[in-house]
Amino acid sequence: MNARPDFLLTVENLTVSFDGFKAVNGLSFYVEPNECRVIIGPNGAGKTTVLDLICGRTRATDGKVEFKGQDLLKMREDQIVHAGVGRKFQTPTVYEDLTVFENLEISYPKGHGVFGALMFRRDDPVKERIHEIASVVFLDDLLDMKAAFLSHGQKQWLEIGMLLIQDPELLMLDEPVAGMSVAERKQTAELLNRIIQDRSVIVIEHDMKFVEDIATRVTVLHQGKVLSEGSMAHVQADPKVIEVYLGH
Amino acid sequence: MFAKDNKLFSTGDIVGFVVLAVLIFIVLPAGLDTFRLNLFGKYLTYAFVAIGLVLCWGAGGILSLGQGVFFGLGGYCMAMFLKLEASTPEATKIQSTPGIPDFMDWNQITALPMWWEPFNSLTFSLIAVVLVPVIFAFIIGVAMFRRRVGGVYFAIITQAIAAIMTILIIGQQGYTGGVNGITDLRTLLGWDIRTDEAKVILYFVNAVLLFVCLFVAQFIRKSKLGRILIAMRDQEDRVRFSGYDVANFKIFVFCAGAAFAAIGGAMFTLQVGFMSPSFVGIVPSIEMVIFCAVGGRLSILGAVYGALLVNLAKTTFSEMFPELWLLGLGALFIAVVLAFPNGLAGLYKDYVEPRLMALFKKKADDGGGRNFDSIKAPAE
Amino acid sequence: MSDTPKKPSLSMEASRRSFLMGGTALAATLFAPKFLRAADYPTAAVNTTGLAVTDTDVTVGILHSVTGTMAISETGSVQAEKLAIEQINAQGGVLGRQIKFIQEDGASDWPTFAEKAKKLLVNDKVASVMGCWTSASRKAVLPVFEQYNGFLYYPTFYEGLEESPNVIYTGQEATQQIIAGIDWVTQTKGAKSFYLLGSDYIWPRTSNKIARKHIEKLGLKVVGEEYYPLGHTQFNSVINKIRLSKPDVIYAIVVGGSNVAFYKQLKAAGIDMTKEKPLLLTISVTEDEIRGIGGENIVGAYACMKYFQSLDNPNNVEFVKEFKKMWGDDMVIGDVTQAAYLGPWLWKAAVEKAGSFDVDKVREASPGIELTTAPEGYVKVHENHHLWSKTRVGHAKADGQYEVVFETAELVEPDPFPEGYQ
Amino acid sequence: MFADYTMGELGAIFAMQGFAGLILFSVFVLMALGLAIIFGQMGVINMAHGEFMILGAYVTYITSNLFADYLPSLFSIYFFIAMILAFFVTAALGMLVEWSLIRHLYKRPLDTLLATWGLSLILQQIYRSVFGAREVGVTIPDWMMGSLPLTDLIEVPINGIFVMVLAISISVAVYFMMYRSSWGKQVRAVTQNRVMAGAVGINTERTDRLTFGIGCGVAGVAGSAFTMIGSTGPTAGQLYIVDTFLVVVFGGAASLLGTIASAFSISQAQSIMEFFLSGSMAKVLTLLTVVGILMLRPQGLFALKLRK
Repeated sequence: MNARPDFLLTVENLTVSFDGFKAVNGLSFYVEPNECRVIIGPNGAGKTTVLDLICGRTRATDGKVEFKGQDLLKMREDQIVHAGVGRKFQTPTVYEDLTVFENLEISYPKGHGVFGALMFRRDDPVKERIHEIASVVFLDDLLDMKAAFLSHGQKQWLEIGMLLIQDPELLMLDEPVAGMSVAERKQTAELLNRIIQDRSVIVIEHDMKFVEDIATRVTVLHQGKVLSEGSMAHVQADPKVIEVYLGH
Repeated sequence: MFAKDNKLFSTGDIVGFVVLAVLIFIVLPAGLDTFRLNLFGKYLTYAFVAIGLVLCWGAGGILSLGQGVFFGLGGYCMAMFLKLEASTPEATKIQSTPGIPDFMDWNQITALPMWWEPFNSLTFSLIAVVLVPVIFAFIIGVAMFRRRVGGVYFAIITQAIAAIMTILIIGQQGYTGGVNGITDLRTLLGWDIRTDEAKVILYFVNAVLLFVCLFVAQFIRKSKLGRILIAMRDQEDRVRFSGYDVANFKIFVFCAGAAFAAIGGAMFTLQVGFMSPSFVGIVPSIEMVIFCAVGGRLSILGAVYGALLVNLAKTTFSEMFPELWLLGLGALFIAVVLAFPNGLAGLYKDYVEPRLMALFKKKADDGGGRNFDSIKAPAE
Repeated sequence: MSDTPKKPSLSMEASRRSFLMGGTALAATLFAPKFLRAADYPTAAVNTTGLAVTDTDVTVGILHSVTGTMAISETGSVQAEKLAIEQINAQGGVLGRQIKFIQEDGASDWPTFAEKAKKLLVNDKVASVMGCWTSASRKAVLPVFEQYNGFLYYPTFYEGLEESPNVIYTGQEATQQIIAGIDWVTQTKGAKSFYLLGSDYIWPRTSNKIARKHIEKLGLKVVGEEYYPLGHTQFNSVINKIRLSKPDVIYAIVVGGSNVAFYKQLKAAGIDMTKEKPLLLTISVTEDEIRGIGGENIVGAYACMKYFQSLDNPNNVEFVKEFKKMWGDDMVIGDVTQAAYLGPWLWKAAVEKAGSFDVDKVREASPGIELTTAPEGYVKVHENHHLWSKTRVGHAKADGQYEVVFETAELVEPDPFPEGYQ
Repeated sequence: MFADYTMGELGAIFAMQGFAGLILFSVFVLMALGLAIIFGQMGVINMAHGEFMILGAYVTYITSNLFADYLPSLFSIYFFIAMILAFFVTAALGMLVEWSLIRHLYKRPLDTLLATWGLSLILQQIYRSVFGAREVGVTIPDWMMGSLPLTDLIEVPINGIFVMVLAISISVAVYFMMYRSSWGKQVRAVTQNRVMAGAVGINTERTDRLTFGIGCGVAGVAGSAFTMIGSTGPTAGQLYIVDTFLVVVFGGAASLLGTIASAFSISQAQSIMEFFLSGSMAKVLTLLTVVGILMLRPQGLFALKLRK
């Protein structure tokens, strides 16, 4: 298979081994523009590792990851971010010592060099943009609060906001609704539905209801390999999937 | 309220800077004789290092146990210039090769080494004071931070570098003065730096430079870069995935710390009159970390007080109770780490400032509504 | 303290020989102590520069490391200086004034030495200072002494290359300690090849340089020269190199903790120094150091010093007795300790010769000052502020003492800037 | 350099030099084992490691004096008793330190560095007050200070053999404790996940205290052994600290095998360079090489690649 130029993201034959253990083994999949891809799979299937490999957090042993024609495997994390890939971690990862405003400000896509950061001015466009994003992620009233004092769900939102402010073309979300209350979950689903417009998204999620709501296509991973791929209905009907995953 | 501009100085900062300025520029010079003032001048040179450590360690989470190397490099660059000036052919006519520093002559070196030549120029030397340590820090920083060496490993490697540096300086005594260091420095462009008058002037030069460094440090801390440092310390990965090249920021702040330390070293040489490898090694480097820890690793003003207080205590108590002094110093380390991780600045913030604020607030309310920044909770 | 107080004489050129030869009579009994009365020397006259001198007493400084790594070495010097001061006071003091001392701790830190030196001179106005041990500390205080015109008595044998008007060097400069020793080992032991070894800093390097020049002048061979960082504790490699180059003499100037490691490993490697193949000659191990090394580990080595505790003369017998009485029976006295003991006595002699505490006058009076009561025997201050002393070779015994096997017939002239050795 | 020697002599010298390298290796292993447990397993940066070693040396000194005074007939074997005492005394102090100091700092590894540095100053001053500022001479039984002539030319120092045997036996003991005993499993469980280990019923406090104590105890035995080859003074411990940390870090902090491999490579490098270069330069080059390699391979020689 060759990379077709109209794919946003091409992953081919991706492999990583940790001291001989192949967490991801010869994995290939393709993401189209404006697609919402959901990755599911049992624990230890290598879901998070795949995201780590794409965003450069883990170095691949072998294979190819191309984003808009750029070879992501040769790029540093920050270069990958600048290329347009955003990543949210499984546990909410925000700067607890800083305020919500400052958290968003750090993610604002300007002044990312050392001297740029030194000379960065908090001018009106910056403030406006931060307000805008803050209201999208329901934190408009909490801008001056230290992130440490936010609830778990609010931290998740803040992290999503930090990604949105960068306006990435590909957004990768690792279990965005995990650990949320029912009300928060509902709000988050709305939020996600809104933000997955106009961009490609890769989501790792366990909540099947949620998956059904948002997925364009679903990829099922098992032991570091693609077990099945297609629409939700397709994978749900796949006997292999039923055996290893849904059947449990 | 959230739209407030990120001011360089909050009200509390202004109060702190003014109090320190009054102390350093007015109270100390007025209250001390030249001898004691010179001592305080020496203590303040350590404050430069401590300020750098606040940026590197307190804000950036990079603990360097090799700041003595930069302090020393800065000091040696200054000392080399002064030594060349002191080694005129007339002053050194009893040597087999007049006109070169005495320690070279003792080591059968018959001509000034090439790399000493540029230190005949004050301009070059002053640039070298800052640039040599910064380049050295840059090389270490690139090598380490690009490879993502951090935390404990960085601390131990910098410590090894301090050890290597000391052995090298001591071993290459023909070029460095060896274990004695570069001594007997007399004049700066013909101006005798040993007189009382010179000591007072140097004290003020030192104080001004200290405030310049404090302002630069404050600017860095209050810039977005300062917040990125804190973000990096707590969630390095997140910063990376916000699109920052973390290594560059670490290299920058490490170089800045090195530059501060180097300026301190140069001022040390000028005020004390010599430079020796005993300020480069492991022990002084760790002591410098202690100044910073006692003052409060998050506060640049605290760092200055920390350097002053620990050194003052060292001089006073080691005079009175030489036996107890080390016990006291050891206990101080432990107490600071266990009980007051934010040092003096933390104590101030937790106990003194709230009371002051309450006092001010009362007055302000009476006078009609001036507002102060809310008090920040301690970091740990 | 001492009921038979010793006293330096101002002119005893003639009696010196008989005294040294005679040997049996106690020095102090030869000369009745001459008490000077303060009233004869009005304070205003003897102190024109505002030093800490009153009608009844005079203040001096003691400046050594009591804490830090150098405390090990400097303790003996402090003890000797205090003993000397107490003895001088017991026999009437200096110009009828009791000596008080202010002790400061250099804390093994050179700027602290400079700082404390300045405090002693500027704040305390001491009339003189006994102090420093390492060259680095002396280099650090030197500008202070020159700037404020203080007067320092420096006790350690050292590399030379210095001659300050504000310092009296009571230890040997390098040539005094080295040349006679090498001559002795070549003449009496027939040594032809030398292996030079030292800790890596200025004194061993300079000393070995002088040793090498002298060895080469004698037409003999240096087969190796090697330096290890201060504090180094692994010497097996150099011991193998020594075996490989088979020198007649290992010339060792190792100091501090390294010393202990070196001799223990040398012994363990089967190099038995009592067989003198190779012979070991050192200038850095005094009786003080042997306590850490252990006498059994260094037995058979030779040391070249100007003083050994075992020196058999009445002055020394008395000195050792008094020292132990004051500081304890388990004390040992090394070369530097004795040199430190000379400091207060030399100063007293110079002050009384000058009839004044003024530093300029004391300096002027100092050259030519003689001390017949020195434990090492007779010494005399040279124009260059160093001492004329004899050089002696000691043979280490298992009990940690040296047996003196050689001493130069004449006093050796100090030569801090030796022509032809630089 | 070698022109004037017969092959036999050269062979002998190289054999002895190889042996010198092995002794240095053993010294490094002894220095580093205790720290490998404390730093490698527990993550505590114990800057007072050298002072614990010196405590072992002082215990040996006291024991030797006691035997000389009260049991002169058994003097020739006092050393073994001294080493056992050294282990228990330093382990006891270690446990006391863990209880009073270290256990509050497990979440702040860099702060353990400062606190233990303070501890090292306190210990130094206590040694100075109790034993005096001077070095003390520890009398070693005669049979341990000689050398063993293997051939006419090759002589092997007995204390060197002793140190080697000790290094091997302690390594083996530590290996069995850490990797073959249930206690070792507990230690590793605690270091990997403190909360979880506590949850499955491991007494984490006791495990921590014991681990720290044993690490210190091993340091004490090392210090006791080093009285044969080095000096015993209040500040002698500081001489060891840089080397020790480099050995542990270079090996890959969490790996015992790594510590031994790194002790081996550093000691061989240093011993070979010392033979061909001057001592100071050999030291500088060795340190530089180690630092250089650590920059290229920060995780050390033997480190597991982990899935984050």
